[in-house]
Amino acid sequence: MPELISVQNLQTQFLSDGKLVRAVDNISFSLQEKETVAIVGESGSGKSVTSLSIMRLVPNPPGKIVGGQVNFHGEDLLALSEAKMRQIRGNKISMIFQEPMTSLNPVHRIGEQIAETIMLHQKLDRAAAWEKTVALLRTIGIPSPEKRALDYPHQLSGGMRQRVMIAMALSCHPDLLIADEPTTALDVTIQAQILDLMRKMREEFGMAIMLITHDLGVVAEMAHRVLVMYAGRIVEEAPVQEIFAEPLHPYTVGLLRSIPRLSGNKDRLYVIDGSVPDLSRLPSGCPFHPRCPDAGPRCRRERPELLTLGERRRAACWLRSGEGVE
Amino acid sequence: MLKYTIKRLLMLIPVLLGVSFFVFMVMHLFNADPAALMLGQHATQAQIEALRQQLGLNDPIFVQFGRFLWQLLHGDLGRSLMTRGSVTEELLARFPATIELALFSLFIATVVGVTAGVVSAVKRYSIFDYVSMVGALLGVSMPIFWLGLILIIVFAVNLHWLPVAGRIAIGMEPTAITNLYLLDSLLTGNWEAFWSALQHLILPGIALAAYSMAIIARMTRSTMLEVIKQDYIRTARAKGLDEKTVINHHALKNALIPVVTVIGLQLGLLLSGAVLTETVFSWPGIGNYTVNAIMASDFPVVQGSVILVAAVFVVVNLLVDLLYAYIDPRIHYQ
Amino acid sequence: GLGFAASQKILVYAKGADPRGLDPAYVDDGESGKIIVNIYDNLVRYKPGGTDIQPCLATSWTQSPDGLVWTFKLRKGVKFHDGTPFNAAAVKFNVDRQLPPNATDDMPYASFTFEPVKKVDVIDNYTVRFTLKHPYAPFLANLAMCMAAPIVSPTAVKKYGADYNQHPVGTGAFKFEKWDKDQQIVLSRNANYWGKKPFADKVIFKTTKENSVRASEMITGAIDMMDGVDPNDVKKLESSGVKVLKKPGMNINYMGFLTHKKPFNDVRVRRAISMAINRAELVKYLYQGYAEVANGPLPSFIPGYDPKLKPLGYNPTEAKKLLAEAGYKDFSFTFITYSNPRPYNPVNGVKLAEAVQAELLKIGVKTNIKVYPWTEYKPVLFKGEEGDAFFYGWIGDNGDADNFLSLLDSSQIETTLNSAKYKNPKVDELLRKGTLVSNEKERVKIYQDLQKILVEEAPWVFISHATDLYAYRPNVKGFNPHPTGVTWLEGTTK
Amino acid sequence: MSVELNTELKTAPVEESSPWRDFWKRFSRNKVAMVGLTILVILILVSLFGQWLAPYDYKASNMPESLQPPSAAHWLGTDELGRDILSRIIYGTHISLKVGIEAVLISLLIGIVFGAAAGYYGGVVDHLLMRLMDIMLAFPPLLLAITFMAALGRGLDNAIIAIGIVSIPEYARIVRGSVMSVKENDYVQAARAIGNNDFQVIFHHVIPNVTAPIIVRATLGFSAAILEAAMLGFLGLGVQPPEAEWGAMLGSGRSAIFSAPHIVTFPGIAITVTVLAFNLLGDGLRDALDPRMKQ
Amino acid sequence: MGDLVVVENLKKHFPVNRTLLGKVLSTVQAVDDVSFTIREGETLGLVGESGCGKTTVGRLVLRLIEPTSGKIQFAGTDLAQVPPRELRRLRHQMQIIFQDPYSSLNPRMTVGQIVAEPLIRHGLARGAECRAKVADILAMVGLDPSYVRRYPHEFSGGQRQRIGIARALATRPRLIICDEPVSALDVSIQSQVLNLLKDLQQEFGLTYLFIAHGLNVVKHVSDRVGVMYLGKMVELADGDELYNHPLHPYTQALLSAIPEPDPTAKRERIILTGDVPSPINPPSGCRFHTRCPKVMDICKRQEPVFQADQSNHWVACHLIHK
Ligand SMILES: Nc1ncnc2c1ncn2[C@@H]1O[C@H](COP(=O)(O)OP(=O)(O)OP(=O)(O)O)[C@@H](O)[C@H]1O
Ligand SMILES: Nc1ncnc2c1ncn2[C@@H]1O[C@H](COP(=O)(O)OP(=O)(O)OP(=O)(O)O)[C@@H](O)[C@H]1O
Ligand SMILES: [Mg+2]
Ligand SMILES: [Mg+2]
Ligand code: NI
Repeated sequence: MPELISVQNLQTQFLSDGKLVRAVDNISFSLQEKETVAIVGESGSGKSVTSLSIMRLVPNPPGKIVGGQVNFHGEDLLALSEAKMRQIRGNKISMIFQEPMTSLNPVHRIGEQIAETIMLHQKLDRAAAWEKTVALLRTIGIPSPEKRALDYPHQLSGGMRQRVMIAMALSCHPDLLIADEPTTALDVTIQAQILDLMRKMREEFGMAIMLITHDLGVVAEMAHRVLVMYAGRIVEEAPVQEIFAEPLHPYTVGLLRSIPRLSGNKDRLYVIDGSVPDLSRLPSGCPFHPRCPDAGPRCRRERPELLTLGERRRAACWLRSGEGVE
Repeated sequence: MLKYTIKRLLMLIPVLLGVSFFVFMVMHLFNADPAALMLGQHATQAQIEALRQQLGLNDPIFVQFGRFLWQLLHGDLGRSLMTRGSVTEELLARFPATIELALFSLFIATVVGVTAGVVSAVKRYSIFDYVSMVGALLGVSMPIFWLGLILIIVFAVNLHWLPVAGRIAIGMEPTAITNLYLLDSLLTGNWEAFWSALQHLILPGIALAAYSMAIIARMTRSTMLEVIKQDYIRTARAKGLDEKTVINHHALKNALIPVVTVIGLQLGLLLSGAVLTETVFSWPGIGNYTVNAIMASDFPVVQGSVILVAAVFVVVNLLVDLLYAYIDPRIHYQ
Repeated sequence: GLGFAASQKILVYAKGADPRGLDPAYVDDGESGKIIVNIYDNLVRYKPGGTDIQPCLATSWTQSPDGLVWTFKLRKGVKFHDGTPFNAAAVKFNVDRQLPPNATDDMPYASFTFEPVKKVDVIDNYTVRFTLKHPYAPFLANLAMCMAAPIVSPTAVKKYGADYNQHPVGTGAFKFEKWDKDQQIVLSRNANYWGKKPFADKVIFKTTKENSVRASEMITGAIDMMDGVDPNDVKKLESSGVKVLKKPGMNINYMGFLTHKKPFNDVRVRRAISMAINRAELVKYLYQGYAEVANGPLPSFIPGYDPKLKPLGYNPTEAKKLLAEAGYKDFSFTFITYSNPRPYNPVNGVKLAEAVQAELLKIGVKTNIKVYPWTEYKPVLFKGEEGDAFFYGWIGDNGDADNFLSLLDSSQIETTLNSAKYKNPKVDELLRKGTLVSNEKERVKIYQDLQKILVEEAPWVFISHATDLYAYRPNVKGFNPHPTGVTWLEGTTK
Repeated sequence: MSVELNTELKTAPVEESSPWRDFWKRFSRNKVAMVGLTILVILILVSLFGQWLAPYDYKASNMPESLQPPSAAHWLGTDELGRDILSRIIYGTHISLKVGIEAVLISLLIGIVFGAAAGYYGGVVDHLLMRLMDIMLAFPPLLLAITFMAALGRGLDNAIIAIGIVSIPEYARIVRGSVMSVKENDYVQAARAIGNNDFQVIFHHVIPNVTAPIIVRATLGFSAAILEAAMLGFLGLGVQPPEAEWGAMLGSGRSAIFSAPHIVTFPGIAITVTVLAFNLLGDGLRDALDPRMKQ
Repeated sequence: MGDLVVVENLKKHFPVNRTLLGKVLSTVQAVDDVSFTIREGETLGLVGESGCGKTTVGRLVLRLIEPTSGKIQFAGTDLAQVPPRELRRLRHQMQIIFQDPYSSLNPRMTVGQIVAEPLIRHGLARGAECRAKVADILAMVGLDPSYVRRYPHEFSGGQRQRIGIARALATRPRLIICDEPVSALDVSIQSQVLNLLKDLQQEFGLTYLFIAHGLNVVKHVSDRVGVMYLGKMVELADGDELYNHPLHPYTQALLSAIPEPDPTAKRERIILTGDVPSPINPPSGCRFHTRCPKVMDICKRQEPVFQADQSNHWVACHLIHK
């Protein structure tokens, strides 16, 4: 499958409270057309900032993209003019956010908010855009969409709002959909509805999805490939089956073992000691070393690169480098 | 919405009743004897006592309050001790001047305040931001009356750009319809009067607006900054909308919701600030009138004007709440 | 109206406050008087610049030898502004409504002006007869006052009832047109005026409260003339090409002693304090020269004034000696004063008190100041319990010496007028004589004697007579304010 | 015991700190607020040591020297009675700060009690108290203060009481709102769960957590009170002469605005600077106390 | 072991809409007729979707809020009846740990003060003894005792949750209500806290009411699990029994909706349609009937009874109790 987007050496920093935070620290990855890639990692590991950097929506100040390239259809998005970039946003690449409660503008009708995007990118007049909006709402399973289009966000439930967000994101048939924790705020049964809808839409529209989450269950269910982030970096990358079967990075290993499973026994859970490090005060060497059970002197000294291991796998760990940790 | 409106209107009754009671009681703590005031310097004690009896000042206080309420219900606020005129009429004669000044100031304060606030927020940390926020700080720090005097000296006396005082040039009064000169002159197409009225409004308008303008600018700036951080603004940007649409269409309306409340409250402040502005600029409104009445211990007038202003304030805030409900669809009134 | 035509001749007179009303029976303030004199005529009128009497609506009058019956011949063919004729019945109506039983309590000047009147009779259409209860010398002067005495249209009074105060109808040179509250009162020319036809088509009395703001309007040319010029603004006005008129005012600015109680029941103490105050300096600095040092209660132009009267001069040493004599060492007392400016004291009562306080400190007398707003001040004074001395003043009503001097009549202790609670049978006697005697020379003599006693007895410290300050544009001619504080504007041109 | 200590112990920050120290750190970074604070400290010093600082007696009049423009002898000139304006302004500092502090204290104390009661108990208590506050809020503050003054009589103390009473509703509302939101915090539930009674909950757990908005409102309240006192002074309702209050100086000096503009200029500047300082401080406090500024 | 907590027909209705005169127009039926028991030393898990009343149940059990009706027996005492003073004395036997580690600690108090407060309130220790006890407790939850002078905001979420646990443990309670104690924590921290809770239970024989919406977490810690829907308990059984043989259609849907972190697992998913209805006007009959894939006529009319079978598997469904 041809490559749709490729991120190279992306670096995004924040200046927060006088301290420099390397929220995204030199990461590279790519997505194929129609492929779903999940990005997992703990809170604050840089997942959202990565996606915002691709959209060039990093709030500035305090944030700034300081390096790298994002190649999309042969163009570097980071080098485009703001006007050109606007033509891509919401059109070729769209985005859904975590909080369906706050991501819709409370003072505009949901129909207007969807139609706005359509009018903007497809140059349709109001009536036509409205018609399309209603059709879209119907596709995502909103009952009596003609009436619902006139509702304000607060009149909808969380699940419905997230559907509206999806409809909005899909309204221009994007090539890439970035979903930043699209179900975290929802109840389990509603989450199942939304994931189901996303799968259907993926089939219908055939776009690539960059799915950000920290729920490994969602990953297992949705993704083709997985990127694991830790402290602003990608520490592991693998096809979904393989990562669950045989994680390479000790962080991934710990993560997988520390979640209680329905099918699991009731023994003590595996524990990754310590907590996520403060990005403005990263430990030397491998940022994971203070929590890593296998860390050696080298881990404390040197930062491991993301190494390609096997056909479709990468990991950043001295243990896997063949060089050892001593 | 209609039901809510009616409910709110009904809620006005106890508040207004409370307001009247409050003012009435406060006024009765007055040191001065209204009868003695009415009679002037040649009066004897017997005459004063006779008048007290006649005015019902020797009745129990609740009887007096009942009588006062009864008259109030008929729109009668009693008679001025100084002029013997009906307080209702005297107040109504001056009310348009005050309203015109307050509305004009509110207009300046809102337009300038909101614009400055929005631009400051959007261009945060720019020169404009600093200048307007320093201006805003000065605005809330300067005493109105001092600002008024300085404006007169600079713009009227020294530069001769604007008239010193009064509502309109002598003899230019437009045909009375609403007694708001700006409006009346517009309605009658009397441009000369319009221009004159406008010129007369500028200095007192600015002096009065300074404080509110500053508050509104700061409020707008901070809510705007808050709104800009919201997720839905990020959503709007993610749709590919240009910055102007994002600000004007998506941010502004949300930012204005709290600002509207502040603007409503400002009208109250403007009405009370008018007391001093009117004094300084000899503006023939109720503020000036009230101050004179206070100096003269003309308590029916003080009582009447305080009740009038409070009533206006309460009603304006009701309107603001309704407007609030109108622009913010989240407020869902059954 | 759609503004005034450009060809119209308009005079704009700015003053500090709206009148209380325009019915002469119901007002007692100077602001009302200024407008009233231009709308109404009285039976008699003051001559320009003084308090001599000249005919007005009455063309002539006679007085019975016992001084009890006054007969006035009225001017013929005069009409009120509402078209009704002026005649004897109108005069009778005017007086009757201010006599018992018609008079109401809130007619402030009714009893003062018409107290001696027993009845009024219409002799014929143009002859009217007043019968007095006792002879009363100032009677004629009172009829020229701008309070109570101006003749109103009976028809209009009946028509408007309580609202007549806002709808005045007289026979004067100007007709009332409209009153925009606290803004302006517009009068227009009475084309049928019986006297000299007025020059201006309109006269506008504009209300501008703040002295300095009013002066600013004068400077910018927004108004033609103004009163109540603040001494501070005189230089600025003059340097801006505005003419400033300085007229001796018909007033007295004084500090009174509460003579009915210690320490000021002792004349020595009163004299000592009087001598400790350098009044010349007060006039020079506090009033910036816009006042005259008073030698007694009367302003110089009032008949009865004694140019030879010697006041108690500034003499701190003598003052100290007197105090020691009276046994007041480490003396301290309390002043009460008012918080606002008054016509006789254009700075305010507080500043005057503070200045006097500083003066007294020089002879080692410590004082406290208690301040009251004007309206609360009078009742406090009346009670006579607060403080030991007080600041006060008087604005003459009718230009008669009695109007000033009766403030020390012991019979006026009952009213608020004799606030010093001064009681001296000799003074009372002379005052009574003064009102009964109608011979001018004799009266003057009585009053001069009286003033000598007052200076010696020092119930008051006679501080100053404030100069009335007016300003007008240089193109205004014939602006001639009267000592009583009013200005007839029919002769004023521009 | 079988629970192992975690390595996080070792990575956690070690330096001792407290909310106040943090607050001071944030606050002291804010230069503008520091300017405000510095001015205030100076003003407080002036008000405490004014007697020794003032070159002249603030009430000693010297008629022949009246209305002099600023000069070497009188840096800010003299007023109509020849009193030194600088000395009067210095003396007035004391009064203005007194007005600010006392008025704020009055409204603060009553406002906190009302607000805490209404917010914590809700229901009828809330309803009654807040309707009373609504009624007071219906009056524009200055007008209400003037009305009180008309009734209470003039004078500084009455002015302070009037100004204090007038802003009670605002404090009550702020406290009520904060109490209602703090009340929702789990730690308040926790406090009850461990056996605190209402009084202990309110005073140990609720009130200490609503101080931030109260402090901010209080600093702004100082400035509002000073301005209101100045307005009352201007109208002649404030202090009794010969006391020197800035608003009253402005009010009585305005007649000399042409001949001696300095006698209104300087008190005006004094008011503006003081109010400005409080506002700067209030803004700084608001930023420094804003929980969102914490990490 | 006996029952430490017995809850019978517990109801809590919050008034939400009043007229001007204070008459209640509508209520949220947050908890409606719920009965269950918690045995001494066991963990009872409580699951259900947002707003179904879990927290309310937890607070009712501690009587932090007043029940509308029903009985709450704690160690033989009916908590719904005891006077406030006595209730406060009972409180050291029952504690609560909250979901949000940020809002559950008073930001103005140091860790030491927070942990010491319950000891002092109940007169269990003072002075040096108290300080020593606090240090002990902190050590017990894995915090360095030198932290006593620090303020909550200086700690990470996981550490703060431990402080909350320490506070709950201070009086050595018998019962701890855990209201979603790990929902706000990162995955890797979650396991630390879960293990800690487990260890403490073993060591002190604690009884937990463990509230959560993550079904896998609940399963992991609980002996028995109750499922709530819209203010009602719909199913209650032994953990394994419930997860292996869910009887109620809602439980079935809920379990199937959990994304299992295993890409190879293939399960039949039951996707419910629609949203959870409002508890202000809950549906008639069985509250789940609006979304139930197996809805029958009777479900709309008649409320199913909450009943147990032989193996103590409680369920409220017309499908089961014909
Ligand atoms: N606006 C901002 N200002 C300052 N720092 C920021 C900002 N946005 C993000 N960061 C920092 O960047 C880092 C990465 O944040 P990011 O939002 O990408 O994390 P995440 O992986 O999406 O976490 P979560 O799962 O909580 O959403 C964090 O340490 C955060 O503190
Ligand atoms: N004080 C209250 N006043 C009114 N309604 C309330 C109150 N507390 C809770 N409710 C309502 O009661 C219902 C149950 O709330 P509860 O907090 O017990 O749910 P929950 O199951 O804990 O939800 P979550 O998973 O979101 O924490 C909800 O609809 C809630 O809105
Ligand atoms: Mg994120
Ligand atoms: Mg809950
Ligand atoms: Ni152990």
